Amino acid sequence: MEMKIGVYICECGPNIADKVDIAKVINAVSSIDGVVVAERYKLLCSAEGKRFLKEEIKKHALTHLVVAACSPKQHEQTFMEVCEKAGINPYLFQLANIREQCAWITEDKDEATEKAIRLTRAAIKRVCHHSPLEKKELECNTDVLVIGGGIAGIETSLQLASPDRKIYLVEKSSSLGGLLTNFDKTFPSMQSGSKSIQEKIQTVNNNANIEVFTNSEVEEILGFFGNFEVKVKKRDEEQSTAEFNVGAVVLATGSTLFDPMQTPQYGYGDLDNIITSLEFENMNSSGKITLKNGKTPNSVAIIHCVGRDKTGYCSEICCMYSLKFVRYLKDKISNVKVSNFYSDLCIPGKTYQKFYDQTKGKHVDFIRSTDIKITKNGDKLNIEYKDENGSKNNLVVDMAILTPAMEPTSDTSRLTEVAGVSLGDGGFFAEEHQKLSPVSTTTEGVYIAGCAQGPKNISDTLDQANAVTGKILSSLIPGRKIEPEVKISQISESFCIGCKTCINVCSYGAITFDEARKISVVNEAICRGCGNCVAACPSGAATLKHFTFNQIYKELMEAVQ
Amino acid sequence: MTKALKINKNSEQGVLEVLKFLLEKGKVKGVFTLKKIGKDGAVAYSLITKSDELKDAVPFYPLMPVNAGKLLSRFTLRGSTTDPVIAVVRPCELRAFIELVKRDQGSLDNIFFISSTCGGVYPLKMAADKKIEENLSKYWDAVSKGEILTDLRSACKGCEEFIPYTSDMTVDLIAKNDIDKQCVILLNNEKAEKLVEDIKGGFLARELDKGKLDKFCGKREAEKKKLFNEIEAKVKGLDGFIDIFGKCIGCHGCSKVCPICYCKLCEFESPDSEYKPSNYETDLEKRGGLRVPPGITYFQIGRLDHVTISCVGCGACEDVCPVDIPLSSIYKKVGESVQKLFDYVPGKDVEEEIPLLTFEKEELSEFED
Amino acid sequence: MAKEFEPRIVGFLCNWCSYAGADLAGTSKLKVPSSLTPIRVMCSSRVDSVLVTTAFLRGADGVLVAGCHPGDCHYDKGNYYARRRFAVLKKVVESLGLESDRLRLSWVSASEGQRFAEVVNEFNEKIKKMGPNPTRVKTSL
Amino acid sequence: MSKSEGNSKNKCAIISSKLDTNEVIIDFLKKAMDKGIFDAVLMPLKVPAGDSFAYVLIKDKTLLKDGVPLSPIMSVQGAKAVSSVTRLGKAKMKIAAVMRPCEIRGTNELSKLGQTNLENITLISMDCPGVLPMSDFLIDPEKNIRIFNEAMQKGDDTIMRPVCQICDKSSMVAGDLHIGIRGAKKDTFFMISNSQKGNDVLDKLGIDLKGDINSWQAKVKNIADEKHKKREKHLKELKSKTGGLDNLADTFSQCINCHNCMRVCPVCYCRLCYFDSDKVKHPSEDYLKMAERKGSIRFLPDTILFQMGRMLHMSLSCVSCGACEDACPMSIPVAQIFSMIADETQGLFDYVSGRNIEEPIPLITYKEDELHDVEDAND
Amino acid sequence: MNEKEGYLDVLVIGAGIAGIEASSLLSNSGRKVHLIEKTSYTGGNVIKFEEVFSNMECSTCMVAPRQQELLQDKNINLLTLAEVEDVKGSFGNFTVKIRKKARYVDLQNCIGCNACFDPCPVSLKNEFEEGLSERKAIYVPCAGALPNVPMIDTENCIRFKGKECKACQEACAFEAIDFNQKDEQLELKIGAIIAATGSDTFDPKQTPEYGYGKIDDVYTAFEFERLYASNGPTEGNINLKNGKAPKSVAIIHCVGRDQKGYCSAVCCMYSLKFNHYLKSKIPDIKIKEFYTDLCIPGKSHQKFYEKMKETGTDLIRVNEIGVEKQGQGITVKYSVGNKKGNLPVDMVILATSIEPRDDTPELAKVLGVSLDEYGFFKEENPDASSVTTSKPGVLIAGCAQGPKNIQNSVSQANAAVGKILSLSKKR
Repeated sequence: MEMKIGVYICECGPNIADKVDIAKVINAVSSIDGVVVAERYKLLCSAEGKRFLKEEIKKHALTHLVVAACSPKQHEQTFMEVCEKAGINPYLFQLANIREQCAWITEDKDEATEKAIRLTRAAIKRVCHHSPLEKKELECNTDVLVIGGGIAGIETSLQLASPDRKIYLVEKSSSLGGLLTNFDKTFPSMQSGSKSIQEKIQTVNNNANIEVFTNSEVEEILGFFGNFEVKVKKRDEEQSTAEFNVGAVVLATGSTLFDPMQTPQYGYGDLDNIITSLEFENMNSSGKITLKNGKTPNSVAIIHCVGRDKTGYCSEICCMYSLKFVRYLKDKISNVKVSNFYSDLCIPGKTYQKFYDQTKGKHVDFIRSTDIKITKNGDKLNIEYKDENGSKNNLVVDMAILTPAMEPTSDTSRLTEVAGVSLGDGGFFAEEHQKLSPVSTTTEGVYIAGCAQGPKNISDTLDQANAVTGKILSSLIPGRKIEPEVKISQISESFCIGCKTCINVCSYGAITFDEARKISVVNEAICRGCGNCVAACPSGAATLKHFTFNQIYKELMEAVQ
Repeated sequence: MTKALKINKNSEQGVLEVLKFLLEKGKVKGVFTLKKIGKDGAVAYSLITKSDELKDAVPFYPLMPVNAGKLLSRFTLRGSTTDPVIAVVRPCELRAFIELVKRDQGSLDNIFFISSTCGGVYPLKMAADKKIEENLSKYWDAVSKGEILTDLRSACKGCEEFIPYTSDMTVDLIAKNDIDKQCVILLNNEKAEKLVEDIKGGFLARELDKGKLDKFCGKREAEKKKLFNEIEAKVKGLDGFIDIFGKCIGCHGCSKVCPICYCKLCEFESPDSEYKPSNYETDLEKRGGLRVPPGITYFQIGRLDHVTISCVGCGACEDVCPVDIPLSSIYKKVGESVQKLFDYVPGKDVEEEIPLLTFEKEELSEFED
Repeated sequence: MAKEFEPRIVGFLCNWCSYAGADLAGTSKLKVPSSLTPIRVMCSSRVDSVLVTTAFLRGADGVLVAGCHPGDCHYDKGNYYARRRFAVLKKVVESLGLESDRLRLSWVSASEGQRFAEVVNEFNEKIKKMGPNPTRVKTSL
Repeated sequence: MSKSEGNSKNKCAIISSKLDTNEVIIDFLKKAMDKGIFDAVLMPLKVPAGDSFAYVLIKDKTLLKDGVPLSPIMSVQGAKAVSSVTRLGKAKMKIAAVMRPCEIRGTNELSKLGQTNLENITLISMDCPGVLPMSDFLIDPEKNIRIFNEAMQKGDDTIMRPVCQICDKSSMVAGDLHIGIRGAKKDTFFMISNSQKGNDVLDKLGIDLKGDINSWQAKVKNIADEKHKKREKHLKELKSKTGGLDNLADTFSQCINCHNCMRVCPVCYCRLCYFDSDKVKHPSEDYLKMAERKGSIRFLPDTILFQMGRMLHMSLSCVSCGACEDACPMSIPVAQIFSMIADETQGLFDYVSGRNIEEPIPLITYKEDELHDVEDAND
Repeated sequence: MNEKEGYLDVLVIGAGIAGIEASSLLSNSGRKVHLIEKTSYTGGNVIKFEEVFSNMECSTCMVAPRQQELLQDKNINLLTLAEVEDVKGSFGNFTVKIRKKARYVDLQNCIGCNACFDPCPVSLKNEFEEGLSERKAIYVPCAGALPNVPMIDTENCIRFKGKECKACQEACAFEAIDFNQKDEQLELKIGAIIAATGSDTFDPKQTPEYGYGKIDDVYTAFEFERLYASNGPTEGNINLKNGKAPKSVAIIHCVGRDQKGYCSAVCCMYSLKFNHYLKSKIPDIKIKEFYTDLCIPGKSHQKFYEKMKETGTDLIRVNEIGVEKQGQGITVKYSVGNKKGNLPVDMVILATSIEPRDDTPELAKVLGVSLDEYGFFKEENPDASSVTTSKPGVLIAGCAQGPKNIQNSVSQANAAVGKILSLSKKR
């Protein structure tokens, strides 16, 4: 069918009309092949303007539309909608930005006019090579795989589970609950931690829409957002694997503690009565805080920031739970003396300082210190340290509690492979965007929640669990199809030689390799249309829809003339 | 009698004058011809739009950097120009272009053709060695005498199709003893006459000198026989074939420059022709040893099969072969035998169908048992 | 001589940062030389070195590739690849003794309307000093 | 970066033999085949007509004797041979590929690009004396084979191809095994292993790696340095000869766009070259416009674009093997020019193509903090 | 509590980053969202930043696309210059009364050409630019504000003070300016409410020891943000009042912490960010940071801190600190332990605490939720998810709930949406 291009130049009131000699522009473009009409209009984005365009398209039976007006950021969508209403494919349209990037920035009217002509010509030449693009729709599975049965995983499962959404909750260990099961109380309200988690575990077990796999590991995740295929290996008496499909995956594998054996200066492991925070939580939960010899400690040192210089980040919650420990001790041992050895007190947020203010006081010291070393002193412990002014000092105590940094769990890096996500700072899962997408990853449909994303307190962990819920419930909706990006890359089967260059540069794992045919294949559901692979492909086998070589080349040639 | 234009300058200058006239009078928008470029005196086909650029043009330079038919196909592949263009080409180049047009790889619209009775060209090697200039006078001398230079490309030495079929203008060169003083251009149709009607210069009625040219053709035929005999001596059965292509390094340069090889992606470079690992296993079992990369004979035979029906014998393939395989003789020989079957002369007439795209009920009985 | 040399500069602008920055220069009514013709691409990593070379050999007096600042890429890390490709391009051009100064890579964010104007002005001035790209007239490329 | 760096870590065995290098290599291969270490061997053989050499995949041991590892010409770049055998999947049999160092580096590049599968391939190289220019050789193959062998004995590279004369990586060990002659005492050779694969082969043959490699390394270094000096001088001259738009255009003015250079290039692995694709085919009107702007254009235009485009696409992987120059019907010094460009672009990333199969090709990776000098470069 | 048979529309209060993210996410889920914003523009505080820690990303590049989507989103009904006046009913069945102030500029007709600014005779300090630059009575807060449509500030417009002025109207080619616009009262039927009204910063005038307001070149954090902003009053040039570039700067942390009684969580990081700002503009500048406790929690922040230290930043821990004018210059007087110190500097930047917006109490009253002792919205349970309040169907997100960085604000915004959606999914 022969090409009929309509070119319309918006006066944008005085904004373009005063700066650009529109008559000249019309004159310069009307003779171009395919242009059947070139006209001006006072304000094309106005209601009348849109109506006018629609009628014009019908009147001249236009096949392509070019508008020279403002920035595509302003009204590309507006005019594409006009096209759609007028019955031509919205991608057979091109907008020449002769306002923001011409009329408004050019002093001399002739120059502005000349540039406007260039831009409009370029748009016309480009539109000749546009091809109609259609929205795609993909069926999707709305079930969800949650990896990790800690508080984050449990909360996510509970929030997501519903009759039309099954949740598969996979836990590596033999029971749900994670670290929280060890906690007697949680800060700042000092409510019972273990109790609250036990209740949640109960509701999980009673929820018909949640299938729990304990002693299990996710072996394989194939596919993409809305259509993942999952293999789970169960490590019960007889090895077995379960296979199922889900639409989204949540990584809630939590965190573990830094191993104080790596920091011998604290004497952990070779001296008695030096215990980690987790060991102390257990001891406290057991109801009695005692020394190796069964006696009750009269003086306790809490060493902050153990391993921080190794991990290279502040674990955020150690200061607070150290304060909680002071409360534990005070509750159980009336006149115990507690000394906190810390470097900086990190108690961010509105509620913590009060907790601190109420905790400090008689027999509770906060000693700003560095170069801490713990040695034996009879059946007591000698804490050597440098104080704020750099002078050496020491303190003798009965017991020392180490607060080790929080680290990603051991199988984190394995899961990055399985789930196709990347590791970020500190070896935790990397978020898609540090600020705007803290619970998404660069792999669409794979989310992260809780300490697997970074050290955080329970409240923030639960927030993330709910955030993931929000993400999933707003994108994976029963009965609704997924609409992937339209302007995506394509790879020509006949020209691809299989060097995988494109696969290597893709940020989204949107390109897979067809081993049988030895060629790369773009997954339309994942591609976001940046075009990186296109520029990377040496044989030009890859093209980006709506930003094809020809479309850009034509624009280019006009720019060069 | 055909109307002819006579200009009292040497043939090349005469043609240049016509081209100059056409450009300046705006009768054509562009001139497609050989031109000296760069300080090294390299000669390449050029598209000229300003008459002063003609000063470096050398329409009949005895070199064929690329078969112009292939270039004209690239020029018109995406549609012909709105304004006319004139091209100065050799008979084999013109025939190649016609063959390509038959395959929708180009268009004849808005192109005029000047061709000539062709004395052949020197091998590219001579250009690479920058030795052509010193051999120019020798060349024109031979042309005017109607003799065949020994150091011409073999393809040219044995070429009997040195008279263009469908050119609008034909420059009489071969065996014309005054080409250095006088340029005679036969105007083969009204288009041509119209084009040059108001040029200053004498018009006369003239035909090509049949007698002289037949004599010249005789010499060429003899040369051809010689070449064919040499090849026959070499190519004895499969072994001979393998021997002669033993040197082949599989660069496929021959197909890249062949005007008739117009495919976007050559079948022999397509995924289907790739040798699978299993092929290696089995072949190795059979033979004990296998040349790698394989498929050289396969490629050559396949190419012969694909192109010889339209092979114009331009010799470009032999010219670019880095290992001096006598390709042109082989293709010419096979081509001739194939084309004889349908007494088909490639590129003679654009209306004439490619034999393989048509058939007659009663034919080729000799191939039936 | 006739009117002074008006360069032809091609500007590949990434949709998310640099194109927005250019728009902001507009909304802020800054003065930007008209010699630059913007070409919008989704990401600086779409800019194909061969395309830039084509522009260069077809007579563009300058080619500007502009994208998000490193670390800000809308597509995670496209601009890092863009930078590598540009480095190779620039090196090739330079090694061939061609005027690699006619090629420029700049990071311009969406809030840097001012900076965009400066970049273009500066580049434009430089190109003016260099004069027209000789590839414009070379007949044997 | 020292040019022989790739060799520093190597272990070696010293084997004594009266045979010449070719024979020693073949003898070694034969033993290895007898022991079943290799099922087949890929190496150059003289073609039936005797006027050239071609890579042959040999399973029948009796054919080994016709092998010429150090053939006087490079008819096909070995990397292309390995690729054609393994591109579509690893070879089922264990193959020893005997090639020159630059061919092995090409092979490594191709495997980074998914064009070779080296799982069952053992790459064996030798100190390379260079090869003759194809065109010279063809004038009189018989005679030139002799001349080459003599030159090789003398270690005289003046008759070799220009790129070979300035090759400073002629002993770079990038494969699994390397047979060294440089710095060796009479009737001895160095058998150098560069990988676990290499170690295993020698182990199975009962060759232990206790030899002293110093004299080889010293000699190699000394040759490399010498050639490197030559190289820098030569490339400097070349740069001044071809540098700048006019010289560049003149250098390629003879180019006839046959693309032979690309077709024989080991690292031009594309099925369809960007510059043979529709991307470079334009409407006649566009060509005419181009011509009108300049008064005249050569046709086809974009010769320089093709050459530069190829530099952009493959100079990072260029191994300076010289195949392109050999195949150029117009004798354009294309290999020397590409070699020059390769030094520059690879230098950007301290990359040496094919040196180490673990090194990723620079364009498929990046560093967050690098190359700031190309950002906003003014003057 | 079952929202099923109730209304599905959601009311989001505040078009800062939290409000934007919550609205977009809800819209994706197919919900209709009424997003009401007190000011004339979207983006809240985040669009005042040039770069955001810890990767020093360009803030506008980060947020502008989200703002654009918001404006073009058919599910989102953005009401600027609007405030909630009354809320009745319960989860799933709220009836909300909204007062929408007249903008006097028609959002449809205005094309954002800014032609109306110049002719306006009134000129006064621009609050958005922390008073560092001037604006007219008809204005947009800054170039690139979205929606890019000015408003008329009736407090200062002389026409609204009875004078006969139509300068702006005459300058407008699009009949966009309509002096007859009236404030509107809207009533909406709403299923759930998210309060994301953000926060303010502590006014250092309450702490005279820092000399703010009395001594030139003592700036608050936000003032300094705008000084550095490339779309700000100085186009990003950091200058002293006398136009010269500062050679030395003191950044004082925890300004107002004692008064507020909590750590504002982000000041240490943004102070380090300021380091980066200063160094990038004035490489050889001397910077001293005075802090009490360095609070840089989380996996990404210490890295940045160390990078800043490498650039030669000097951090001094102090117990007491004050700023005094001495001659032309400024002197920072401080004490570390028992040692005392004096430091003459050209410029002082005060890292001011984050505090609730002053209208939070009224809004809390209207919404029927309680405030905590600091005046932020009170979450249901400080040990559990922080987005639910004591009142079902009313959720909170972002700094309205307490000081936090962008990442946590967005997490909360998503979480609030998660709560709403999951509750309406059940049974």
